[in-house]
Amino acid sequence: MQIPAADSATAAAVREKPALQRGELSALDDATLRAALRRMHLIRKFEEVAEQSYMRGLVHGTMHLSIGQEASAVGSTLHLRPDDYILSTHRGHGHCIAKGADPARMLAEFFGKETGYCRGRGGSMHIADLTTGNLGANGIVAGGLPIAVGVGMSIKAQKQSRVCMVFFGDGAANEGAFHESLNMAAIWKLPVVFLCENNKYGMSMDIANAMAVANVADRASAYGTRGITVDGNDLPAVAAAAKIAIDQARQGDGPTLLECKTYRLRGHSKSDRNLYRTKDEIEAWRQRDPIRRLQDELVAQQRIEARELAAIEQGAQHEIEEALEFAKSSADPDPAQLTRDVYAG
Amino acid sequence: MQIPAADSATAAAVREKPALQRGELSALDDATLRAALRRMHLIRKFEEVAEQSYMRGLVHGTMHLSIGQEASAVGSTLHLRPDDYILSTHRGHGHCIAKGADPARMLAEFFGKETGYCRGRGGSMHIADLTTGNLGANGIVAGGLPIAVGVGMSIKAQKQSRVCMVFFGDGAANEGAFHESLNMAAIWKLPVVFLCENNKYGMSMDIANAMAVANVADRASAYGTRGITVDGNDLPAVAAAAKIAIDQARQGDGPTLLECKTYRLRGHSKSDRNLYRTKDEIEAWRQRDPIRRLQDELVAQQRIEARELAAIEQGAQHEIEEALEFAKSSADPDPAQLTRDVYAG
Amino acid sequence: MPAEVITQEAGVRQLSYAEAIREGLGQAMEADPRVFLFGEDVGVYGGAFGVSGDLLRRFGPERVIDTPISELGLAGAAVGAALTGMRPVLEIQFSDFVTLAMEQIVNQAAKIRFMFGGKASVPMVVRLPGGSGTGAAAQHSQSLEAWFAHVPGLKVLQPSTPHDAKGLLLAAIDDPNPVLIFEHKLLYKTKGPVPAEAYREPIGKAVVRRSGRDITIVGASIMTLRAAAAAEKLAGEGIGTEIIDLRSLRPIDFATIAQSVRKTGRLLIVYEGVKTMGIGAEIAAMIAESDVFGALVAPIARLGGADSPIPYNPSLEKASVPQEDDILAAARRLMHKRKR
Amino acid sequence: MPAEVITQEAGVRQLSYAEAIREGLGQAMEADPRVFLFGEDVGVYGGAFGVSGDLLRRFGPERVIDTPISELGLAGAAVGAALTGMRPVLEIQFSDFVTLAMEQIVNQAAKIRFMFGGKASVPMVVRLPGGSGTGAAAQHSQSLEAWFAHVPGLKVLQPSTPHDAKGLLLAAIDDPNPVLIFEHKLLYKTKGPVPAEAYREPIGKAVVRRSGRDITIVGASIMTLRAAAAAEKLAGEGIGTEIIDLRSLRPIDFATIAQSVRKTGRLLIVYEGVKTMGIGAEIAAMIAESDVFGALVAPIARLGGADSPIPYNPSLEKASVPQEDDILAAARRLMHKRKR
Ligand SMILES: Cc1ncc(C[n+]2csc(CCOP(=O)(O)OP(=O)(O)O)c2C)c(N)n1
Ligand SMILES: Cc1ncc(C[n+]2csc(CCOP(=O)(O)OP(=O)(O)O)c2C)c(N)n1
Ligand SMILES: [Mg+2]
Ligand SMILES: [Mg+2]
Repeated sequence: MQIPAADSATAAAVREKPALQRGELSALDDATLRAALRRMHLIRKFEEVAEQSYMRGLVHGTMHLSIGQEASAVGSTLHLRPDDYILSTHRGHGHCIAKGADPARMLAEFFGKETGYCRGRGGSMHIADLTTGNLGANGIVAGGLPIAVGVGMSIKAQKQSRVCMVFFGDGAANEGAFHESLNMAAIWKLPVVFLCENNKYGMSMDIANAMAVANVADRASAYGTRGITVDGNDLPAVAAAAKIAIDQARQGDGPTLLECKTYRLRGHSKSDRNLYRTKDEIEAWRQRDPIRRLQDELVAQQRIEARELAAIEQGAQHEIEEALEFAKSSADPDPAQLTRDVYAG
Repeated sequence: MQIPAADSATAAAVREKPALQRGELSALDDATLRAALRRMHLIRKFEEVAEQSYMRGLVHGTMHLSIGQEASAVGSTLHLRPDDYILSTHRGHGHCIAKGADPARMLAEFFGKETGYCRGRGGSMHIADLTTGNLGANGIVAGGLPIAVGVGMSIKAQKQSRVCMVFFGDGAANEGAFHESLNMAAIWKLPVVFLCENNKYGMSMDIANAMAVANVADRASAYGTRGITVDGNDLPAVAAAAKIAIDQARQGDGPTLLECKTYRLRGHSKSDRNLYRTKDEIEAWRQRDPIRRLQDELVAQQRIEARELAAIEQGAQHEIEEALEFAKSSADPDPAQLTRDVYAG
Repeated sequence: MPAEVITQEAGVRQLSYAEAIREGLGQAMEADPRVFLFGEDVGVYGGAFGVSGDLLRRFGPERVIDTPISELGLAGAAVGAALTGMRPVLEIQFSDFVTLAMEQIVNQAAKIRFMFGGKASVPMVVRLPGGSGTGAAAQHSQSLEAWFAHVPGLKVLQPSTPHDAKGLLLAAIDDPNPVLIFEHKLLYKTKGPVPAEAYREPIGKAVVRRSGRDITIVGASIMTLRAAAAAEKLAGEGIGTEIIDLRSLRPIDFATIAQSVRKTGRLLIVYEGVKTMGIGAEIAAMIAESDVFGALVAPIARLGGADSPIPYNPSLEKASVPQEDDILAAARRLMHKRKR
Repeated sequence: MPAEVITQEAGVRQLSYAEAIREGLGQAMEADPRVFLFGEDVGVYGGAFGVSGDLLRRFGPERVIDTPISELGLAGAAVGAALTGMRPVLEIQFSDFVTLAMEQIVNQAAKIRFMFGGKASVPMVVRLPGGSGTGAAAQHSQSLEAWFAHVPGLKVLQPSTPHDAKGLLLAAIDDPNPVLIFEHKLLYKTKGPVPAEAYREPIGKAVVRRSGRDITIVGASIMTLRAAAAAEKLAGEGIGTEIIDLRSLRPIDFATIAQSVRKTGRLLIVYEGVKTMGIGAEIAAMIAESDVFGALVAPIARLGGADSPIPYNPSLEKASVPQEDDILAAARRLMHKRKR
């Protein structure tokens, strides 16, 4: 993934269609956009397969799908470098794939297999892929935020030029952990991006009832740091906002609270009966599906041809099908090794 | 304690010296001012006696003195009603006396006696006096804030017209409990006044290093509620600001984050060597001693005569001396009753 | 209580564990305006495990209160409400999240009465769905009840049947002290007879679920069900098992345990929490330091959770906490042991 | 290390417990740039109990970091730093405040390695001043170490001497796992011989502080000092006391305890935490379920904290945790007991 400013293809694109294209889109070159689109499809298809597997009783436990939130996961991480860190949430498949994890090993984890990222110990809510800088999903709402502070301290102490992006939801913004973490990151100017995916609900509580401010990012002022709110279903917009936050973090300008307003099209988890929202609301957001939106814009702006779109989607479909085969055919862990990895050393 | 607006004596005072007196002062009638001054003296002398007793080895443990912060304790509670609640802190002697507790029973508690407010079980950090609505000091920084939320819910559920004022320090404003409590009080419009005594330091950390905003009250905006910062060493100003907050809480307009900027003239506790601040700074704040300031203003404004001041101070002195006798001469608790009050019922 | 959830079996009204709790909550709220339920998603969602169900509809949003995700704040809110005349019932969505609320529960709720010299009380109830077996992995499957049994000022309950789930809840709401109720997620759908009226089960009293001469198995919550299944098989082998359902971990009913062990001479303690420092440690220690010590004909046996977090994979997960077969095997082993 | 704090006694260098910890911290920071100390008031104030002292001056504000009052955040920060190559040492000002940090310690630090399938480690150290005896009352005097002994993934230490305070700290900093060290506030000023070099004491190994034939007393931290004083008096009565200093509560060195009890046949466990569910419960249970059971000539005895919060009044406070006289009395009682 390249940083567009330093990229001549982007410059060319900007030259070609200056009148039509908004800056957020023209800032991204074709290769980057194709890769982003592919990742959004990968996430969507990964979760659809996960959902089906769950429905068919092939996996147990629970899962939290981010279908409808793909632009926020992919857009926010688009300008991260491979060695930058992320910390993710219970709704973390998207972040994980966006940061470069292999969907096959993720699905294997979902199936509880020894080939999974956590050797079947963690499951959907705890996937981590240290090789791509993914320090793990988290089952505890706001659990990743204090950890991000430590990662930021670590980056600073080691004089690295890395950045840590920590994801969390609107509901998480009412946890004490949010407050303590934002404050420490701000006073120490840590290289952390606090990425709030505001999908309007906690599990069932409307953010309008859970906090008395309109935007989560409004809270940045309480820490003397930057807050940005962006349309989280608009990939180029998310990428542009994230780029600012990432660059500032990397330059030593401290944290940003970046809020992506988005929506989860599925229920909170398997047990959700959607009692807290209307069908109309869900439908309205379905119309703003981030994948379709990006595709439509790319075609309208002649950045990509319609038949290429199909190829990208099929490529993703194929990868996920293979991933499913891998997951299914992998071996279960050995119960005799239950306590093997409790302690290191 | 009367609410000045409804008081004709005040109105008379306002008429008499309109050009000289600022509104915050003229809003307080003479009786109220005398009572407030007496309480400030009581607090000061209580703590001086506590300190001496400690130095002489008459009491063990630790203590946190609020010498220099008396205006904030007395001013903020001046317009509370007897049945309003307060929740206090480790530095809570002032709040306790201001809300009407008997210094003799407080000192007895400090001496660990059976006649103390907590029968010697709690000590300086846990004095509570339920008869005056004092729900207790707290040894945990920010420990009272979540409790205040529940008190607010309780007042609302019981359709009472009470208010709960919860005290905390600048350091406490970085605890997660602060965030969760402010948020809940705001969304539910609870009758709570969050009274921050910003004395510039936690135990040793300068607020300038501990948070990146200039005022604790700046954080109110993160909860969509009111924030007020006031000179905490100026009793009439504190009382006026608190009156607004109390009235709004009582009227169902929800919480206010009211910050009193003040200073503790003593160290954090007995072990403090004042390494984190300068003698000059302490001296500069000594010049702003809230008791002397109020006295000077009252004399200058001819609201009180100088010799009356001496009488008020002597009265307080006398009361504390008697309190000390009471505390010293009271009996110790019986160790055989150690576990008696662990459970109710 | 919607009609469809009430089924009839052998003439006794059967309710699920979740329904029994809901019925108890409803009756408490009907009888006492001071009682209210609050917590994350207890309202419109009906609770993460469906326990509160239709209570919001019945009692309205002032008594069934959806809250932000703020566990520490919520626990503190319960303390404040309890201190000033209310009877709050707080649901912590998964017991694992109580790790965020320890300060208010342990430093405030448990200690306030004592610290204030007996002049206040904190009558609050915290409901905590706990336990493993749902594939929810390490941060959503813990059994942390033993921690609270270490804290003077608290009471700690672990009901195993719908009957006790309701009766202990109502007793907890009446109790003037902070009471924590650890409910087991796998039990929510189990059914059993539940009287329709509002009844109380005594806090601090164990019950003998099955009588037997040869071996005493002490457990609580779901472990008593697994022990009962194992006991059936042991009976087929001619072994008489006495099963004691603790119900309360603090206070603990030592007399009932002692009486049984005096009779059988053999004690197996089964619990889902991590074996080390789990509740079985305390029970074993109480026996080992008492007169009953001399009545033992074999060493005490404990069967507890593995020394690991709860894993996600289903077979690993099963292997990490005592199952019926493990209890059976442990009981058999114990029958073959003698004091040396 | 400033010269004035080093005193010479009988030719051996004596340091206080606090000085020994400070020396260990300094040596670890000198040897390894990954090590840093952080916490509330550890910098310019020198630590609430003076443990960090001059470390800020020596290592600067990037390695001795004063923090806001945010215990949960701090524990999480330790996790994040440890996960990404650092070796954080966090001071929780009073161990009581760990109640605010349980989530990060228990759900994150302890479980991350396991949840990630063994692919990460969290080498962090948390120092927690604990215990009663300073008149600081119920929220500043607790002994909560037993909770953490219940948590797989953690290690839990309780040094009793300056020597061990330093040696165990250095071992903890080397250890690739999260290690909690409960330091006792009353011990900070106690002195003892401490080698000048950077040495390690093994984690998980108890030591026999005194040999004796008649009775085994197991303790940790300050209780081993009180037990030692009691043992002197018992010796005068012709009773030979063997004192085992646990040093580590997780893992626990059962072999050393077992060996001693096999010899003496009598076991008294002394600990400051609340008796119920305190560490003595686990030790008693381990013995009661092992072969050693048969070697006991009397019931096991536990002497732990009272079933109450720690009170403020000095005589109540003393009465609430085991003192030398209580140990003496318990040992004498045990010597007169026989298995029935
Ligand atoms: C500390 C904690 N409290 C509660 C939960 C249960 N829970 C899981 S997800 C969730 C809602 C989270 O809302 P939000 O942060 O907005 O994330 P979203 O699910 O919308 O992505 C809740 C209450 C939890 N996992 N951790
Ligand atoms: C949760 C918690 N953390 C730390 C402490 C130790 N401590 C007691 S007072 C104090 C400073 C508090 O600062 P502030 O809130 O500003 O109150 P002040 O002492 O200045 O009145 C600290 C760190 C505590 N008692 N509780
Ligand atoms: Mg959300
Ligand atoms: Mg302060």
